[in-house]
Amino acid sequence: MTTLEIVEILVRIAWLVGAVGFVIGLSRMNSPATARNGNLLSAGGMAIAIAATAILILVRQASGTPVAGVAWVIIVLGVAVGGGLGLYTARTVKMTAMPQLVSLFNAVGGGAAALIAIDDYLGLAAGSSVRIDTHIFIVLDIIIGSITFTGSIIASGKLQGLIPGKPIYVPGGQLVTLALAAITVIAALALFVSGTPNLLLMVVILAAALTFGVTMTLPIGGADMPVVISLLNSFTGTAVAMAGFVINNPVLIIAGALVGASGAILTKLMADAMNRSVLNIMIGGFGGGDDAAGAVAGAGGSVRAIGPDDVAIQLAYAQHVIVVPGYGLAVAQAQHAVRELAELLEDRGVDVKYAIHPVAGRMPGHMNVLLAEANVPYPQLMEMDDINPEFARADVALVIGANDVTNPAARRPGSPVSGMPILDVDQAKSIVVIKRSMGKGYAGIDNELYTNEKTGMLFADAKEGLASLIAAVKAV
Amino acid sequence: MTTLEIVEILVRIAWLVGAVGFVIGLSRMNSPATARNGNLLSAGGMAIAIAATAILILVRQASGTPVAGVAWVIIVLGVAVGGGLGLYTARTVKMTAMPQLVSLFNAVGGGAAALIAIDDYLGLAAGSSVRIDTHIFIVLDIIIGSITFTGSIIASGKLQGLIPGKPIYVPGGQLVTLALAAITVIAALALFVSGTPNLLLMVVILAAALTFGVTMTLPIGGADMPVVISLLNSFTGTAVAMAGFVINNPVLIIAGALVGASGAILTKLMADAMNRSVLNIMIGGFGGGDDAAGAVAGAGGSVRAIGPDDVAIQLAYAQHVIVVPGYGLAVAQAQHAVRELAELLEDRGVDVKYAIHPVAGRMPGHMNVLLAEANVPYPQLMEMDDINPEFARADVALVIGANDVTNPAARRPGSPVSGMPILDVDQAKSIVVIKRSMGKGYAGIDNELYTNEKTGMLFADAKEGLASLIAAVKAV
Amino acid sequence: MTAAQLNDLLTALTIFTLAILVGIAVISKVPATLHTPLMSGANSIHGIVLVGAMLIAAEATEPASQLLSLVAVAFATMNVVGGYVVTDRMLQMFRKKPTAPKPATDDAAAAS
Amino acid sequence: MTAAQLNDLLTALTIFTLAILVGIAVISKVPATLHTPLMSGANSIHGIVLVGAMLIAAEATEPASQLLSLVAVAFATMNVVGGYVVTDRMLQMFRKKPTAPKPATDDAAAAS
Ligand SMILES: NC(=O)c1ccc[n+]([C@@H]2O[C@H](COP(=O)([O-])OP(=O)(O)OC[C@H]3O[C@@H](n4cnc5c(N)ncnc54)[C@H](OP(=O)(O)O)[C@@H]3O)[C@@H](O)[C@H]2O)c1
Ligand SMILES: NC(=O)c1ccc[n+]([C@@H]2O[C@H](COP(=O)([O-])OP(=O)(O)OC[C@H]3O[C@@H](n4cnc5c(N)ncnc54)[C@H](OP(=O)(O)O)[C@@H]3O)[C@@H](O)[C@H]2O)c1
Repeated sequence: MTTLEIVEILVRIAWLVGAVGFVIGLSRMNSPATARNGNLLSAGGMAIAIAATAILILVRQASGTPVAGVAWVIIVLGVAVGGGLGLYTARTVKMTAMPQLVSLFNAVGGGAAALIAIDDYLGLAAGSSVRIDTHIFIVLDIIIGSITFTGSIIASGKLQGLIPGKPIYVPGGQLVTLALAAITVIAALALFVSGTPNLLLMVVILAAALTFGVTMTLPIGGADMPVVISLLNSFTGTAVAMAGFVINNPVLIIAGALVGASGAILTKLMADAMNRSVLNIMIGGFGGGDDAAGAVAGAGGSVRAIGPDDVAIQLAYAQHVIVVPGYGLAVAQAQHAVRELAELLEDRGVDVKYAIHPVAGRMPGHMNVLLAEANVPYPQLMEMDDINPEFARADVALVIGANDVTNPAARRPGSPVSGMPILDVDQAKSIVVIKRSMGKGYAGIDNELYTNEKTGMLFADAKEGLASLIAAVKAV
Repeated sequence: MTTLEIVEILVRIAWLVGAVGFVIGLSRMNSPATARNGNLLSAGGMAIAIAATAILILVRQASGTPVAGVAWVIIVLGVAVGGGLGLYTARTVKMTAMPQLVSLFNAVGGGAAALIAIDDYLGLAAGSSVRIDTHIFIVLDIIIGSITFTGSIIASGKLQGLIPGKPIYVPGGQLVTLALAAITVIAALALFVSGTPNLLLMVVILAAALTFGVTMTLPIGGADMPVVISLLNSFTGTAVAMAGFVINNPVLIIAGALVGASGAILTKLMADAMNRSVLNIMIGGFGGGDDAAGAVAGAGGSVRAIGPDDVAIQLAYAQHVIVVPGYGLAVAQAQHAVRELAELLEDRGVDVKYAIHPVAGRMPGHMNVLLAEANVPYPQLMEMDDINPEFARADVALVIGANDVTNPAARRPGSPVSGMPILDVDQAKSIVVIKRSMGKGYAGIDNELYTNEKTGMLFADAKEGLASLIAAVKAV
Repeated sequence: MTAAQLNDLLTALTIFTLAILVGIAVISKVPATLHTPLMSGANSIHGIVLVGAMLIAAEATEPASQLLSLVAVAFATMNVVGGYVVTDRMLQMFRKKPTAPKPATDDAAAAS
Repeated sequence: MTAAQLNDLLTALTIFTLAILVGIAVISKVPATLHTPLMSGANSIHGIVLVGAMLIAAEATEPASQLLSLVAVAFATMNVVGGYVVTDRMLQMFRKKPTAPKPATDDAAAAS
């Protein structure tokens, strides 16, 4: 065997090793304890795969396989620019802006996959006959890649606020979207049938797909964007796999399929967590106006229901937790349960405090009395004015059966609670509310805190909810 | 393309479909709700794969590829005999004997894998040169397959009681085992180096591997057999994958690797459940002679026999009763009787729970299966970790045909059960044990629980003992 | 060993590796109650070796390999049929229990 | 399309299928808190497209495809580098907290 042949083999092995790294890394990202290490593992696999590719190209040059002289210029330049941009943005972005950045990275990934197919297609001699499967893979790669490219950019823009988050309806947008889909499919079929390269048709497909990505994403409300991004992420994986088929490269196929599948599963999990269905969200995207309407209602944004296990994880890995007890805690007689939970968390090194609003409950000092009865250590009970500055530092604010005393509407005139000093719960990094329903409080008004995107609603009776939390935290 | 070529393609697709069926089926077997359906799914995949193979052979014959005339006789005869045996034994085996039957099926599976490699090896023209990788796969297939074959038979025999369950030590057995391993390796290396077929060396390898399977398994205590069987099951998977490499068949490679890997994981889970380490078990197999020693510990002390009426009084006026079922309950088929007694007591306001030890009985989940069969309400079945704290509050612990899983000796080192987590029966205020005699349990050691002064022994067959108890309780 | 052969081998090894990853990932934390059925289920799957046995039987011309393949087919079939049947029997026990004990359950249990 | 070509295609599809199965099996029930990091992690993985981009760049002779491959390489690298870095930043949040909140932790949090 020639050196080149040997190297080709070794490189394939290195690619396989990289792929295994991706799988193990991804599986370790399922639980908080191992997640970070998993990401590093996956990065290691990536490094191996890329290094091996560079070596492969070098050896090919050495063994005289014609390699364009500018190749290295292109690669080095591209890596420098792309890497620089990626590193800078990733380093400097604000925590709250990370999702839209991920969406951008996803866009360029999809774009790259599409470009590979385009380049390959340009390489086909005009008039030559193209194998049907080659044609299919190229077209799929271009379509999916393009949709992801524009779709992800729109999604990112919506989250960033550059594009209004609320659903945008182009007049007859729904028809446009469907028309585009039709065009794409027809053009694709025409290509397959002809069986020869046809630039014009390909341009049509490209243009249609790019536009489709826009019209598909625009009408979807900002609250649903995380799910959309996850879906597009899964798309990119598929596009990359297609690119793997096009240039017949196993590692692209494996890694692409891996992301395509796991991304799809993840998308479903996300949608479930927001108790929405993926189809629902996308169909909504195709003009289900009522859906979007609902999202806007209740002072914008939809309510996110959350399960005990998720809350348990948040609490267990938090540094500062502030418990906000309200009337609901009293009715449910959950004061002992809440103390038990707090002790559990403290054993894990979490710092727990109670925010006591003067008029929480139904009588002055209701909460102090209640919690004292449950032997909550006094130093942990903080009066409103003392605790309010601390919410900004709190990882989780756990609101239990409190409503009016947390209602930001009080800061604005014109509401029944206006002017009432409130606990600045909405300052916390993350908010969890335990109550039985969206039922109103004493003042009988909606509470926009519950529709804050930082808020997760754990719908349960205070006592039962806390019981499940205690169990879940023990299980963490 | 010729018909044959097309069919070959279609068959490969069918095989892939079958493999997917295995994966989905296996994943559905992770939870009780979907398990049965998962098994059927997997069986469906198997049916598809086999049917496709039959068709392939037919078409090959049709298109004149030389196929031995007797081929179909062999296949039909083999399927008839093997299928008949499998169906009959699987249908008629007693539930408690299932593990050893599974072990038998595993043995023949491994045997078949080895036979494929042997047949292939016989096919190699003498003096011809054999590619190193071919040689490696053939040898690995033969070695692993043979070890599984004999090893599984021994394991089955031990569980069936045909071979004494307790560790058997051949004089210098450890040395023999190591010698065999050495021989196998050396012979294998010799083969690889020579690079030509060598029947003699292959026979040596075969014989050594077969014997190794025996000497490896004999010294392992019967209590560890489920783990050993699971390990050998994973071996068979690997052997089948090797066979796939030998005859270059993808579905064998995929399914084999699938079982090899999942089997390994499962083995670890099982060992954890009996808190043993797999290595520990196998090394123990390599001459952990001290095992039997600690058995004597804690013997002696006087035994207090007790009559049904006294027990009935205790139970009838108790507040909390914990029933501890064991292997004896299973042999006596007393599950219905125990439920009847429990219901009787509950009518009298006694709170009855069942303490389920993960390895009580002779197969994991044995007790759950048994009591579920008797329709004991699920909520009353408590896993070991949940119930252990409650023994201290129990007025009476009623031990029925359980021994090792209650043996306090497990808390001390130096006994065969050392380190096995046990039910803290000795914490109960009063203890009643129903068993026929002072006979030993699986681990073959005395149980100091029986000589505890809190303990009363009701010597009877589990079923009869319970019957008399029921009568007595009614009479109270 | 030519580069082409090596490449084919590598492809086979890739498939092997991926199948192993599937096998690892597919077993999540199973309740101890399901260990035996799961083991038995996996055990039936490697009965796929029957496919191999059939294929060598189809090629068997020598009496020797005819005998070998006969045994192989019989063994493999026993693995397949017995394996699936016994697994199914085990799993019957896990049927969701009706809140009120249905006689059906008892019958099934007795039958098994 | 010859049988040989079809066989190669089928092999590729087999690998594709197995990889999909791995992808499905590898995601167990993840706590919602990890959804975003996990998405971001998967997002970095498809940056593997960089390998493809490099390979076409190495073949690029036409100005057109030189331009295309330059953009492709830049895009892919951005996906890889940015993806892993941002994911790591997200995951710093999940570092097991010291029993006594160390200022170090706060700094890290602040820094990120
Ligand atoms: N402290 C005083 O001296 C005093 C006296 C009179 C009036 N007030 C007024 O009372 C209010 C006190 O504010 P607050 O936030 O403490 O209470 P709140 O605003 O009255 O809201 C209590 C919330 O708890 C939930 N809840 C009720 N039962 C529950 C249960 N068993 N488990 C879980 N959640 C339950 C209810 O929502 P769901 O139905 O959805 O569960 C309700 O929205 C203020 O408006 C204050 O002006 C106070
Ligand atoms: N679950 C698994 O996966 C598994 C698998 C293999 C081995 N094992 C091992 O099996 C053991 C299980 O412990 P165990 O306590 O359940 O059972 P055990 O330790 O084997 O003890 C069973 C006891 O039941 C009594 N017995 C037998 N027939 C009886 C009858 N008809 N009526 C009443 N009593 C009868 C016997 O004493 P008499 O003869 O005096 O009546 C014997 O001492 C453990 O050592 C475990 O490691 C478990």
